[in-house]
Amino acid sequence: MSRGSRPALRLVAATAASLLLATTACSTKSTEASGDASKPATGTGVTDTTIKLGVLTDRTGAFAAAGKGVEQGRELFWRKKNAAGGVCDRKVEFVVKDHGYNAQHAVSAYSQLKGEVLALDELLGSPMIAALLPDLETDEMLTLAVSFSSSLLANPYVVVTGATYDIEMINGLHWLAKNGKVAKGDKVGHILLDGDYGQNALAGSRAAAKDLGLSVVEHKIKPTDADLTAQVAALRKDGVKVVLLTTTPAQTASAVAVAEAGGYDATFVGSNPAFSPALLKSPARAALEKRLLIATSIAPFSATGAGPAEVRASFVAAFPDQPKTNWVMYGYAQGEVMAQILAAACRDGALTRPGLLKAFQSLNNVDTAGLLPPLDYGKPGKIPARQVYIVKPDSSIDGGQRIAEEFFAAPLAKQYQS
Amino acid sequence: MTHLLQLLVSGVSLGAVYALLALGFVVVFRATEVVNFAHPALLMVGAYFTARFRTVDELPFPVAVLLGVGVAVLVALAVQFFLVRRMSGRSVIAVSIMTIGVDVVIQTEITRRLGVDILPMGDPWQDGVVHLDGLTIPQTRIAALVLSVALLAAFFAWFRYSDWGVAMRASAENPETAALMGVRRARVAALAWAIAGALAALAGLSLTTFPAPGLEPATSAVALRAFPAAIIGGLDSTAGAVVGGLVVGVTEALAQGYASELSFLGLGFHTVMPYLVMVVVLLVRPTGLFGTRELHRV
Amino acid sequence: MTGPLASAVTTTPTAVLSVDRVTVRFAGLTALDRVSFTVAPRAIHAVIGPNGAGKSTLFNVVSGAYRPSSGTVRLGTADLTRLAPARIAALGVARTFQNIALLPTASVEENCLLGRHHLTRTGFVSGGLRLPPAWREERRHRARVAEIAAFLGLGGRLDTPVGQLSYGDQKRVEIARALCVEPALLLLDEPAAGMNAHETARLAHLIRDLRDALGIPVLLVEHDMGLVMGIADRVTVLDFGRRIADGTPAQVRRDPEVLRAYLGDDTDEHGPEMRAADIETGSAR
Amino acid sequence: MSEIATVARRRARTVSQVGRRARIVPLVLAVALLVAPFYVDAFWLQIGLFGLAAAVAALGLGLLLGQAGQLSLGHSFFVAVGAYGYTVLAAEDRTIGGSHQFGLGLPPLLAALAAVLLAGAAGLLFSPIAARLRGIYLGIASLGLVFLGQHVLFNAETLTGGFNGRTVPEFTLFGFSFGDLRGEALYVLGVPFGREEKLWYLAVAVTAAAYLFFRNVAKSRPGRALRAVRDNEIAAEIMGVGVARYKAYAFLVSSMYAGLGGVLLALAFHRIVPETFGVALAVEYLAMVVIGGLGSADGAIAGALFVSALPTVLERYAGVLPGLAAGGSEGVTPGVAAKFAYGAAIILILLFEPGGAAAVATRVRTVLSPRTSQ
Repeated sequence: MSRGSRPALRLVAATAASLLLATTACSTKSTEASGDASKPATGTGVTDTTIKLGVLTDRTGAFAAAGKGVEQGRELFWRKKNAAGGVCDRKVEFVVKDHGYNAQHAVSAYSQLKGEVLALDELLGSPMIAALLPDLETDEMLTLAVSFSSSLLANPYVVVTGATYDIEMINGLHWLAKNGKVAKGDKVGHILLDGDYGQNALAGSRAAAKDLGLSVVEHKIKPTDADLTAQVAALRKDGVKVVLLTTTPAQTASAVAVAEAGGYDATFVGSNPAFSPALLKSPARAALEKRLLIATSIAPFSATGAGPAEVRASFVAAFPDQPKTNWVMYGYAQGEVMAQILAAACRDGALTRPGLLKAFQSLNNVDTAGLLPPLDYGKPGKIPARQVYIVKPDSSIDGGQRIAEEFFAAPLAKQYQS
Repeated sequence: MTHLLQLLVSGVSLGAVYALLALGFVVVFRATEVVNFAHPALLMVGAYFTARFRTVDELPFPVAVLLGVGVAVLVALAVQFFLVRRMSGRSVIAVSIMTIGVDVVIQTEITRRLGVDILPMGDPWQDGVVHLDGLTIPQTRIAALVLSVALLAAFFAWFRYSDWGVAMRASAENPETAALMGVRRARVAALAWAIAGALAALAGLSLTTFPAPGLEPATSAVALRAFPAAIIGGLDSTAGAVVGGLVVGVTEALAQGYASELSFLGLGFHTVMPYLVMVVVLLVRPTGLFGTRELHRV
Repeated sequence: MTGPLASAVTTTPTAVLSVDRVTVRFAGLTALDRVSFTVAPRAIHAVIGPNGAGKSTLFNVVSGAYRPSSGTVRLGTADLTRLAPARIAALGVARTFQNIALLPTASVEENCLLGRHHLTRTGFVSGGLRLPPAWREERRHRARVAEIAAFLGLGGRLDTPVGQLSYGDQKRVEIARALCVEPALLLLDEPAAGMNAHETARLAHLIRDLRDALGIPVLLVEHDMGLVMGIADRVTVLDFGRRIADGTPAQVRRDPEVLRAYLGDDTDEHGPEMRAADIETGSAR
Repeated sequence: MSEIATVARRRARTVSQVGRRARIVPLVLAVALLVAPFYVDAFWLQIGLFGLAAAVAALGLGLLLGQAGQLSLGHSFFVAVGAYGYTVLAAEDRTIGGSHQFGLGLPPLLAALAAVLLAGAAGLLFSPIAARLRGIYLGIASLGLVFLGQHVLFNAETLTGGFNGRTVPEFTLFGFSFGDLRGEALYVLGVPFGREEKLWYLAVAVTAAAYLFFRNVAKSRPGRALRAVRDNEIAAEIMGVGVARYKAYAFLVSSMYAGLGGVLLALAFHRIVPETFGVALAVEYLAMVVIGGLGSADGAIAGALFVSALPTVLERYAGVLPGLAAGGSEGVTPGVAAKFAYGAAIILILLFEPGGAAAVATRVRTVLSPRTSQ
């Protein structure tokens, strides 16, 4: 047996080598590489008539709800924009991939996208974003991340559209202080999910607590924790009056409802992903309406103002039966941001990846007509928006969120990490 | 002190639900020697159909529950009849791995049907609570506890005294003799799966009512805790399942409630606690607290 | 000593098995009660007794599967009592199993090579990398396996999966595997079970040939009285875990206690000799 | 006499036919694997990298479950030890944005080897527990490892980077980098060689070595001992196999395979996050070896490629495949279809072909060449 295998090996090696030489002469991949240096100022995914953008979203996994709203918002924006002639005389098209909230699938899909698209119009899911961070930088791939973590800002190619989680918490706590819900010396609770989402919000609550003379009691939980009775009981024991929630919507409902049921008179402030209008159909509705506030830079579905009103009208016309969430507003706003970046790059005459980055960093006041606060991308690595809404759950209106306070930024929020 | 009591109450009521789940595992294991990894799927099926019948078809709650349990039982029976039964004589591990496939398929379908929403259960208790000596206990938890205790009592009474129960015990203890005595193993196995389906559905109901907002895909992750519960008690001990469930429920609640005191172990340690307890128990008793030790013959 | 297997016999001194007051208890039940006997060099030594007499327990004690509550088992001068079964095998105690314990999907050759585990050294690294010592060792031992298999008439079946063999052939593979251990003592656990008269007769020859070729003692548990009385040099009789007789077949055959154990207490018109005939034909089974 | 000779001759002929086929198949395969980077784009290479990384780890589980019969639901834990081990050992010690990330800065080759040993040590540490438990109890105890492991990965931020994970240092071999260097491009025969192309060859080489090692072990003394332990522990012990020791060996070697797979996985990812190494991954490895066929090396690799690549491939061809709904709608999306296929494959294989894909392949081969059948 061993005698037979050696000539075989030699045969394999010889044939392989000769085939290698013979076949690579006509390799399908080699042709592209030749004229790389003298390419005109259009990059991957750009032709004379179209610009291709990539979307890496979650349609089947844990964040499918958010993913769907964002997709609908994007579709509304680009349908209109493309009908009006597109950007830079080109129509914008999308290559959409579903990673199902699995980092491996995201990396695989990305390796396809990177050869086909100019930039990523959407990348959803913290673990997937984290997994792709180094590749985005190597590939110079400008990416609109559906995440509000300020840690992402370290990567120049990641575009955060809105106020970050830490800013949300800073503004939230300051708003409570202004309205007499907390005072110097108080303890505030913070129930947070593991990871970027929770950590970034915690950085904000810690900074605000320091500023306001408060102390923070932390409870870290996992996405699979369904019942927060024990955490709420522990916070109550500690005499906490205000609880910050950087959680999933179901966990928010659990925490608030448990407190209400136990007669625990606390106020809850949620990060923006901590709430979903679907909660208002659950038994927790009354408790949420009574005790929860959300600090968010995304306009609620029913926000007044020109931008939201227009999106609302076109959404109801296009998707009459679909859930009305502020993710639609967000998706639409992302479209606006991407359109402005592309337009700026077009003006500079460089529809390439480096051109896009340069254009992006030149935008210091992106206005989305009230969908998001004004965005300043002129200072790389810095937080782009510092204003938030304070909204209250309200089952009587579309989208389930009523504005309690229009865009504002607390003094600390304005100078935090600036 | 109130804090501790509150945690214990919360832990026991959660533990009772785990006990229902663990009992389902154990019953199936005793009857068919299969570790049913599709148990979380049965839970999802039961809870999903209960919620659907209640909130979409607007049936009265008890009817919706009965129908939901019925669907879970049917699914369990289908798994036993079309899949597990056909694999009789194969290694326990092979059949158990097969149920992983069943779990994947069923859960994918339920998650797909659930879509993006949280499906409320529409139960009559809603967010009602009972105040008791400084403790606050949600009505749903009391209902879950009463339901669990009633089901467990009924099960054990039936298991001990009814002909079927005797048949099941005989079949588990000595299959050959039981067969000679005329116990039809296939029927006993079917019965065990039906019981497991019903228990899982009712546990699912308990896990999705207040303070949980309703059924969501993540609900099934809770069912995984029944694994350590069943193992701690011993996979072939029905009483062990109850003890294991309570141990896991109370451990988890305590680890959560005293999270700040346990922070040196890393935040979120409560999710690891049940498994840690399980490994310790297994090191002392390799077949769980009440499990029978295997005898080896050459 | 001139048989086909003679080349295998190394110069080790012939071992003698001595079982000394061995007691085994399971949860209150005494399976063996102070059982003693010795196996002489080159002896074919049978252990007989009714069902539940403790024969299999005795085998399990000797091969190390059970640890006795008290008493000792010695192979030559080595104390086997506290040794792990694998160590006992390494000392040259090989056995067959009553319910065939072969790897059904593996070939005859593979099954036999398992018997040579303690005689070979190849580990994960040298085996995984096919280092020269590994394949040299493999080749050498495969050759020896082929010899042993040929001796047992399995020469043409080396590559056949054991599961496809007839019951009788599987029994012979069991013996071949035990021989591959190069045993100093061979234990056969009911080798004739399930065989017809013709096969049993062939087996009797085989066992005698083995003893002659290898020069080792054979300890066998057997129900088939014909076989036992025909080939055994010495017989130990167990009943309810106690040794009730020990001696040559002729002595045992006439032992009143043995007769009582096999036929019950009632005396009838048959004389002792008649009962012995019953024993001989195996009707006591 | 002449009859025996005829039989012998016929036997010789069939052996040589089998031998020829056995030579042609790997030859074609080897050529295909070697020229792939010249034809196939980065997407397929990336899928291939994940598939090969999974294959190496699956070989380890195949050894543990298929050869030694020990059930493990904790394989992803050992994969994580390899992946994070390599990352920590090869990365430079540094502080990013206020958080300290520990690193030893070892040469990547050394770090990879050390990571494999580390995973092996983890397996050895677990083996005393494994020795006490059997069957399903062992499986669920090992499931505990996954939860414990993820807890550590999330919390030991200096080592693991916590939730956000760590960037994996590029592999280098004698000064040759397997990573992408910005601004510099390597051209081989006119084809640009980036990260995926270079890593592809590394992964193919490692997988081939892991595969051959597995087959050799299975064919030699330790393999026989493991199978003896699997089929009948007591009989194995009585035939001279130290059962406890071989179980420990099985865990050692299997977790080293997992560690090696983990190193490849880390390189394929470029950045690793704890989320990846959960129960779902452990179950995927189990599915790989079951679908491929327990104990078969070819099967483990085939199963790994199937399970690992299926979702992404279905997603890619969602537009062309009939019956799949577009994403975002309520129908069966590619992601859902992939999960159905994955679950159904486990059920069907176990129900109808316990030998897995390997057994199916054997049967096909037998049908195609009736003369080699008996």
